[in-house]
Order: sequence, then structure tokens, then C-alpha cells
Amino acid sequence: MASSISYDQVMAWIHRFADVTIEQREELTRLDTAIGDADHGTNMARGMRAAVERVDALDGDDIGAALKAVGMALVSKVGGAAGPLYGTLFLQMGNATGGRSELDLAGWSEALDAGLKGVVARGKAEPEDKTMVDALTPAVQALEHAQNDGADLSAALAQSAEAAHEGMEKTVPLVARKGRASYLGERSAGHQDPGATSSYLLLQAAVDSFG
Amino acid sequence: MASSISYDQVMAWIHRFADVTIEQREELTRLDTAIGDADHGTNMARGMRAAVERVDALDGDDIGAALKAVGMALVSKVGGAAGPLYGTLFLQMGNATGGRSELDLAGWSEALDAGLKGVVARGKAEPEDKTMVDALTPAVQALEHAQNDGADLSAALAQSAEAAHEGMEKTVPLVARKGRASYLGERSAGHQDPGATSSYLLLQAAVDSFG
Amino acid sequence: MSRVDGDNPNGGDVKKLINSPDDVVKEELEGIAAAHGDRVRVSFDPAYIVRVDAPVSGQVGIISGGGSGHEPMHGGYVGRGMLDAACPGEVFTSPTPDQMEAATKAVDGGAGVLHIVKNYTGDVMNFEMAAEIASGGGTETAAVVIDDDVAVKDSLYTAGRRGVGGTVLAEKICGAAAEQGKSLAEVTELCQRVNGQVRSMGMALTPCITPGAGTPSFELGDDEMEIGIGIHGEPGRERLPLEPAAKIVERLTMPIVEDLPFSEGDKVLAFVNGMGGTPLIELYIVYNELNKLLQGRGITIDRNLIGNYITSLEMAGCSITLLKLDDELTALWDAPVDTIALRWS
Amino acid sequence: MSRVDGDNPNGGDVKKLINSPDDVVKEELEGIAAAHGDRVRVSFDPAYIVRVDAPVSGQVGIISGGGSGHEPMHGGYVGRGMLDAACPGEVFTSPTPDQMEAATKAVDGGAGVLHIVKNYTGDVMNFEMAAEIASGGGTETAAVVIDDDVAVKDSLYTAGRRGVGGTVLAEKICGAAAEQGKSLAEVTELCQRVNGQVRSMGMALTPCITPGAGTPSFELGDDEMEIGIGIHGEPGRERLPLEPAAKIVERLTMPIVEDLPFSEGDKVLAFVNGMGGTPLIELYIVYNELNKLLQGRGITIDRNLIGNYITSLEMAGCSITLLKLDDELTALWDAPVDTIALRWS
Ligand SMILES: Nc1ncnc2c1ncn2[C@@H]1O[C@H](COP(=O)(O)OP(=O)(O)O)[C@@H](O)[C@H]1O
Ligand SMILES: Nc1ncnc2c1ncn2[C@@H]1O[C@H](COP(=O)(O)OP(=O)(O)O)[C@@H](O)[C@H]1O
Ligand SMILES: [Mg+2]
Ligand SMILES: [Mg+2]
Ligand SMILES: [Mg+2]
Ligand SMILES: [Mg+2]
Repeated sequence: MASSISYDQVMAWIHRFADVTIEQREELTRLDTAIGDADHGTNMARGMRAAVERVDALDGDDIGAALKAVGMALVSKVGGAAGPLYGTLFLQMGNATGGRSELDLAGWSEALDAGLKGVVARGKAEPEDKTMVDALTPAVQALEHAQNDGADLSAALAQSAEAAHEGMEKTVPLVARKGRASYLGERSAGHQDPGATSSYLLLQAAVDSFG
Repeated sequence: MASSISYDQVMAWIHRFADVTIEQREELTRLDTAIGDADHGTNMARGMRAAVERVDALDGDDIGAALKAVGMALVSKVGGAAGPLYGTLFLQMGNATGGRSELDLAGWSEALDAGLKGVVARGKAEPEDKTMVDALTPAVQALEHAQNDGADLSAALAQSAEAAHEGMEKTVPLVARKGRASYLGERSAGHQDPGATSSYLLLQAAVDSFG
Repeated sequence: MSRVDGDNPNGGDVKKLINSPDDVVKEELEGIAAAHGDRVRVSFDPAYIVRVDAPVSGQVGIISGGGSGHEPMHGGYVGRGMLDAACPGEVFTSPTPDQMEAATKAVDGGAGVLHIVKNYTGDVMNFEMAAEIASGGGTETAAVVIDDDVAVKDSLYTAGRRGVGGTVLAEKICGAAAEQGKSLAEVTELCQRVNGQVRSMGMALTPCITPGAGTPSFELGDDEMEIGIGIHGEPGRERLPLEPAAKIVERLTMPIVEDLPFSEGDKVLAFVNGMGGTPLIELYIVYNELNKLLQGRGITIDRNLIGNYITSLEMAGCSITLLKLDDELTALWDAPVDTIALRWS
Repeated sequence: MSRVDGDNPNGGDVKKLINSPDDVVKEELEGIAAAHGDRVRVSFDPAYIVRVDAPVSGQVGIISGGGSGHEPMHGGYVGRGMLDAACPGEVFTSPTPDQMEAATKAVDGGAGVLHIVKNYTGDVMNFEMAAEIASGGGTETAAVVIDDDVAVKDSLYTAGRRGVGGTVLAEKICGAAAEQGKSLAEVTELCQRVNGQVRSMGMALTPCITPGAGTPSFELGDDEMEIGIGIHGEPGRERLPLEPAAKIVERLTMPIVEDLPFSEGDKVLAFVNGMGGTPLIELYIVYNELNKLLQGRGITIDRNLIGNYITSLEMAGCSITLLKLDDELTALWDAPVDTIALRWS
């Protein structure tokens, strides 16, 4: 089991996430139909398609540059809430990993934490507002715990995806306080948040690509 | 069995036709939905409601005046094709019966013939164009035959309603050449003409009122 | 109730913003009177909408009318540079002669009155009766019957082609000519000329529901469309599987182009009309396809009109109208117009 | 295919006049470019629509933007006296910062640029990012976030109220002020003032279908309506049995009147907006009820706007917007405007 993440693996992760958003496009849009405006799947698929094109055109092995390219693609191709939020996530992950061609568990954990902080700074969501933050926050926390427990990379990744999955599922009963779903008031309860779902897919893609 | 039609019976006929168009409003509109614009029932019901109001306000026993009042009400309240056509039918029946307080079979037959001639002059439809003319023409012919055969009023009326009914049914296979249904071309075949249907109802109302 | 419910003889479930199917036109007119008193006066019985400064002395008056449900036509076109009055009938039912006769009187400025009539049996007969009455009253009237719908096979023995999109263009162009002081004979001849150079065809993605009927005017499958519809919710000539916009535009445009015919070098006014329920975004996609198709045939779109101008209640679909332009028609199209629905200077 | 069919990842049956769900906005923009080259220029990448004479030197530029599917908003409002540019996103998806940034540059006549932003998380964040970039490029920008939808309970901890009908009025009024040479600070303050005096609420009789999703945004029974919807096909706050127009108008208007509050003696601009699939005839019935209701409370409708101006694709329904008028706002509303969709002089 590898103890670090290579540039190629990061590229694989980006590709994997693109594939998954395209595969799950319908499902993400279905979730967004219930409590939003029926475009989250389309948005993410459009953005990740553009992101893959941009990173594939890159030379070198700078993980930070690749992540920033993804962020820029998302910012300029997605729009909506997901564009700036996922864009910021990747841009901040890129800032945290600039010049690196390999990440160990600590590096990955710091990067994701930086990304989450960017999302929160941009969107001002708090936990339990029923947003992607509800999947990302436990994922970051799980990585930190795993590190403290001395877990290896693969176990840590699995735990963070697991935590994201749980966070995603916990959005179901919540009444949304941020984003479009908040307009529904109490009617938003009983539905899973689409952004939390795509964030779980992002973490699961990491398990599939870095394992 | 009476051998003539009184003013009161003419009034009863007008009321009866009004009741029937209101009762059959939905059915007439349904027929007009298939090959027209879904308003024949509404049109006839609106018109006959106004007609009844006007004739009820009349004094005296001039059958011609009553029929003209119906015609004017239809002309000014119905619009569409049915307004001028049924309006003209009643106006011409009124012209043919001006000053009369009683009609015998010949009088009724002449009146209906004058009405039909008015309809044809206004609408220029020929038999088998799939219009109300296809119900009215055989009805007038049946009245003439009945007269020649020496039938009594009641039998003559029944035969004319019967003929109108047959004429109405014969519109089903026809391809419309006049009115809105003509826009459908071949697709108009297979549907009964709404105007022929209301014309049959008019003749049947006479049976019910003069019998 | 906006649902036609148990106690309504028509039954059915209608989803409309109305109070009662019987009051739709009356209450619409009340709304127009309340909203646009600066532009139009509304007479309720008989019902007509007349420009606030009618009659314009010495100017030919132009009136049109027809069933309601085609809004903004015709009431939205009353005003300087277009119609002097409009007579709304019940939904999809042509108005009655007394409406047209009263409107004719109201706009008679001494130079005669032109009736622009869409070719439907009902409209034609009611306008005929109105003209018979009005000429008895001393007003000179003329009538032009618009019949621009190429979806209908014309013949001596039938009701002929319907009047559709071309009507809006004829009203605008004739209104401009009247405003310029043209005589009744001139405006009438101009209207005939417009009718001679304009062709239209329409299609529907969904039917519509009249408030009175309460049920759809026809049934269409999820993957079907009607080609060759009119503007009264009547079915079209053909039912076909749904196609991409480019193909639909071709189906509507080619019969138009071939009918007149429009040929290479022609300049046209292209009118892409929404049937009421189709969003503007789609009409621009249709216009884009139309523009490409005509360009490919060397026909130039010199003027355009895109939007919901002659509708069929909430029907989804569109119609395409092409008018062959010349300098006179172009100038009259460009002339100022100041109505509720069409306005430029 | 205009049906989203098997090889489209979204599946479902969409009845739209389109070629492909992915090309809707691009082809609409092509149509606009082909039709309105005399008024606007269209940039395709990044996508924005800009008035043909931009930048107007020495004049405050005003841009707005948002997801597509609300046509004629915003592209239809680009022109003299209203917007200098509009940035269309994908259907119901706010545009991206590079669009706003490019549009900002294109309309920068040296007097600064105002961003009129509807209050949606996505719109606000993307405009924020654009402003961050643009100010780096030396253009002075200001932003006003419109949040006039009383259907949404406001709170410090939520996304706040949506921007809906009030946006159209703010764009018109601020555009007039910019045209009169007002400074960026003045136009910004004016826009905030309009936002402070305008309130809206909407309802739907039917959902809408985005080309990308291919399925209705919500399901409604034959006898149900949604009260408190926004403009993105999202469900409303309440689902209720269908009611007569008079009752529906009361449901929309009373929360508006009570929120500001509007009181006896107030003069208002009343804006009855169609959601896209509702015929004009119904909107006039709604206006008629609104007029009666306000009259009963001593509130005078001094100006009105009735029609499809901020839509949700083909959704049937309407929204009501009231703006409290004063002499300044009335004069700015009356000032000439010359755009594709709104035009007077
Ligand atoms: N303020 C916010 N902070 C964090 N995440 C948010 C915020 N607002 C919305 N989101 C996330 O964005 C998702 C919706 O994304 P998307 O549908 O693409 O954008 P839009 O809502 O503009 O249509 C939501 O499900 C939610 O997870
Ligand atoms: N030219 C005509 N001559 C005689 N009857 C006609 C003619 N045109 C139409 N009709 C009759 O009118 C009927 C339709 O009436 P109606 O639906 O009330 O008017 P509209 O067609 O204007 O909606 C048809 O069914 C037909 O019988
Ligand atoms: Mg969304
Ligand atoms: Mg009919
Ligand atoms: Mg009719
Ligand atoms: Mg969106």
C-alpha cells in the first residue's frame, strides 16, 4: 500500500471524479430537483469535463498547478453555487500544494482542510446548514483523526470517505439554511443535499484513485 | 292530436331548444373539440339563454316577431359561425311567419325552408360539406314529403326530426369542405359535425313541443 | 372557482388564473380598461377596445376583431399607427356584428373604415353582417380578408386558407398608412397587397384548453407534435414524431417559401411567433434556424419580429410568417407605432 | 433531437423547440445576435450581450446577469435607458465570474460599473468573484443585491430573500438614472432605495422542465397550485388547492402589502408578471383583481407593467410586484427606454 499520492494519482483522481459526476449526473440533478433547481448534475458534469481538458493539457508534475487548473475551470465553466464553491475548494487545495509532486497523508489532509476553509469563507455555511460543508467537514476531521491515530494513507482515505458519506446522509433530515434549498423552509427536510452528495463522490473518488 | 302550432307552442319550442343546448352543451363542445375549436356548445348555450330572455320579454302573439327576436339575440350574442347562421335561420323563419299567431304544417314547413335558404345564402354550404345544412336539408324535405303524403302535423314533425337525425349521422364519414373542420382535410372524416347535431336537436325540440 | 368544477356544465379540470369560465373576456377587458386608460377606451356592451383619441378626423379608421385567446392580438394593437379599434369575441369565437358595427361608428373619422378580417367562416360572416348594418348607417366600409396560412389546401369549394400571423403585419402596415393620411381605397389595396405577399405556417407541441371546454383541444403523445395548426387549438393537418428545432423550422418554412414563392434575392420580414406557452428562449432558437435556412437560399431577413403576438391561449408551439418586403412596406413597418403590445418610434 | 432521448444522459421526454439540451443558450444567443444586431452585440465566450454603443463614455455602466430561462430578462433589457450588458448563465445557473468581468470591462465608460445581482447564493458568489477580478483591473464597481421576494422568510442565518420581479424595475429605473449622468454612488444608492421599496410574490399552476433535467421541477395535482415559488422552477413554500383568481391575488398581495408595509395613500407601480406559460388574458384578470384589492385599501396604481418579463421557462403562473413610487422613481420609470423587450419614449 503506497504511503503517498503521486502527481499521476492526483490526475487519476481528477479524471475519476469527472467520470463519476458524468455517471451520476442524473442522480445529482434529481436530488437538486427536489430541493433546488435541477441543475447540480449538469453543472458538475459540465465543469469537470472542462477541468479534465485543462489538466490534460498541462505539462510537468506540479500537483498545485493541476488543482488550480481544475479550480479555474470550475469557476469559469460552472456558475451557480457549485462553480465558485468547488472552484474555491480546488483553488485553495492548489495553493496548499503548490510546487509539490507528491503528497503524504499530512499533505493531503492539509490540502483538503484548506479547500474546506475556502468553501466556508466563500459560502459562509455552517455545519448543519444542509450543504456540501456537511460532507467535507467530517471528511477533513476523519483525516486528522486518522493521522493522529497513525493510520496509513489508504485507511485514512477510506475513513474520510466514510465520514463524508455519513455527513451526506445526515443532511437528509436537516432544514436548509443556505443555498436554494433554504427557500423551501421546512419542506427542505427529508431530502439529501445534492452538493453534499457530490462532495462525498469526490472523497470516494480519492479512495478509488489513491488506494 | 293538434293540427296547428300556437304561439305558446313556439315559445315552448324556443325554451325547449334552449334547455337542450344547455343540457347538451358539453357534448356539442366535445364534438367541436374533435374537428373545430371546442366552443359550439358554449356558443349555442350562451345564445339561447339570451334568446329566451328576449322572447320572454315580448308581449302579444306574433310568432314572426318571436322568431326574429331569437334571431337577433343569436346574431348579437353568439358570434362564430353559429351566430350568423342560426341567427339567419331564425330571422328568415321570422320573416316567413310575420304577423301569424298560429302555423299549420304548411306554414311550419315554409318557415323552416326559408330559414334553410337563409343559412345557405349566408354560409354557401352545399349538402355533404359536413355542416348543419346536412341536417336541415333532409328535415325540410321530409316535411314537404309528409305534406304531399297528407300526413298529420305530429307525424310530419317526427319524420323531419328523424330525417335530421339521419342527416346528422351521415356527416360522420364526410370530409369537411366548409367551416373550421375543413382545415383538417381528411382528418375531419370519422367525426360527427357539431352544427348538424345542434340542428337535429332543434328539430327534435319541435317534436317535443308541438306534439 | 378557477377549476371548472361540479356545478359547471363543462366539467373537467382547468388550471387557469380565472374566476369563472363565463367571465374571462369581461374581466380581461376590465383589466385592460384599468391598466391602459391612457391609451384605450373599453366599451363593454357591445365589447370593443378603441384608441383613446378616436375617431381621428379625416383619417381612415382600421378595425379588426376575432375570438379572444390570441392576446395580445387584437386589443394589444389598438393605438396610434396600428388599429383604431378591436372587437374581442368570446374565447376562440368571432365577435358579433353589433360589436363591429359599434366599433366602426366609434372610429369613423369621415374617411371610411377598413375591416381587417381573418379568414374564418365565423369572422367573415359576422363582419359581413356588420358591414351591411354600418353602410346602412352611412359609414363607408371596406373589408380585406387575410388568408395566409399555407397549411390549408386552398380550393374554390372550401372555406379557404386561415388568416394567421400575416394579420399582425397587415394591421401594423395598414395602420401606418392610415396614419400617413392614405385614403380608404389606398389602405384597402395596400392591405390586399400585404395579404398577397405574406405566408405563414404553425405547429404545436401541446394543445390548449379553452375555459369553456375545460379539456384539451386535442391529445398529443409525449413524443408527438402537430404540424399545420391554426390559432384556435384545432388539430393540424399532420401528427408527426417530435423533431429537432432545425427540422421543424424546415417543415414550416419550405411550404411557405415554395408557396409564394420566395426566391433568391428577396428581402423579407421574418416573424417568429410563439403560440403562448413556448418560452422566448426557444423562439430565438427557431429564429436562428430560420435565419440560417433563408440565408442558404439567398433570402435576406431585413426586418424581424420575435415573440408571442398571435397566440392560442397557453399552447406550446410556434408559427413562422414571411412577408416579402419592398421599400414601401419596409418604410411602413418602420413607421412609429404606439400600442400596448407593439411600440417603437 | 428535441426529445432528450436514449443517448442523452438525462433521459426523459422534453417537448421543446430545441436542437440539443446542451446548445440551448448558445443557439439562443446566436438567434439574438442575428435578430438584434442593430441594438446589441453578442460575445459568445465568455457569453454576454452588450448594447451596440457600449461603453458610453462618462456614463455609469449597469450590468446584470443570471441563469437563462427567465427571458426576456436580462438580455431583453440591454439598451439605452436600461442595461449596458447582461450575462446569461446556463438555464437556471448563474453565470461565471469571467462573463461578468468581461462584460464589466466592455461597459466601463470611465464612470464605474454597477452590478445588479439577484439574491441567490450562486449569483452573489459569482458576481463577488467577478468584482474581485475587475477591481484588480482598475474598474470601479459597485453591487446591489436585489431581494424582494416576501415568500421567503428572511433571517441572518439563511440565504435571505430571493431577487425576483423587483429586479426588472430596478434595472429600468437605474438605467434611466445612468442615462441622465448620475454617478456610480448615486445610481447605487438609487438601486438600494428601489430594492427597499419593492416587494414581490409568485405562484405556479404548473412546474417547468429545464432542458438539462428533462423532468418537471415538481409534481402538482390537477387541482393544486404552489404558492411562494421563485423563478427557478423550485417548489414554493406551500401547496394549496386551486382557487379563483381573486383569492390567489389576495394570497400574493397581502403578504406584499403587509411586509413593506404599503399603506393608504401610497402610489405604486404594479407589475403583474407571467411565469412564461400563462396567457396574457389571464394576467389581465389578475391585474383587474389586484387593482380592485388595492383600491379597496386606498393604494393607487400609478404605473403598471403586465406581461412576461421575468419568467421560469414554460411555467404557468404569475407573480405580483409592487414598488412604492415617489416623484423621482416615477419620472425615472417614465424616462425613455429602448431595449428589445421594453421600449417607450
Ligand atoms: N452557501 C453555501 N455554502 C456551501 N455550500 C453551498 C452553499 N449554497 C449552496 N451550496 C451547495 O451547492 C449545492 C447546489 O449547487 P448547484 O445546484 O450546482 O448550484 P445552484 O444552487 O446555484 O443551482 C447545494 O446542494 C449545496 O450543497
Ligand atoms: N359555411 C357554413 N355553412 C353552414 N354551416 C356552417 C358553415 N361553417 C360552419 N358551419 C357550421 O357551424 C358549426 C360550428 O359552429 P361554431 O363552433 O359555433 O362556430 P365556429 O366554427 O366559428 O367556432 C359547424 O359544425 C357547422 O355545422
Ligand atoms: Mg442547482
Ligand atoms: Mg366552434
Ligand atoms: Mg369558434
Ligand atoms: Mg442553478
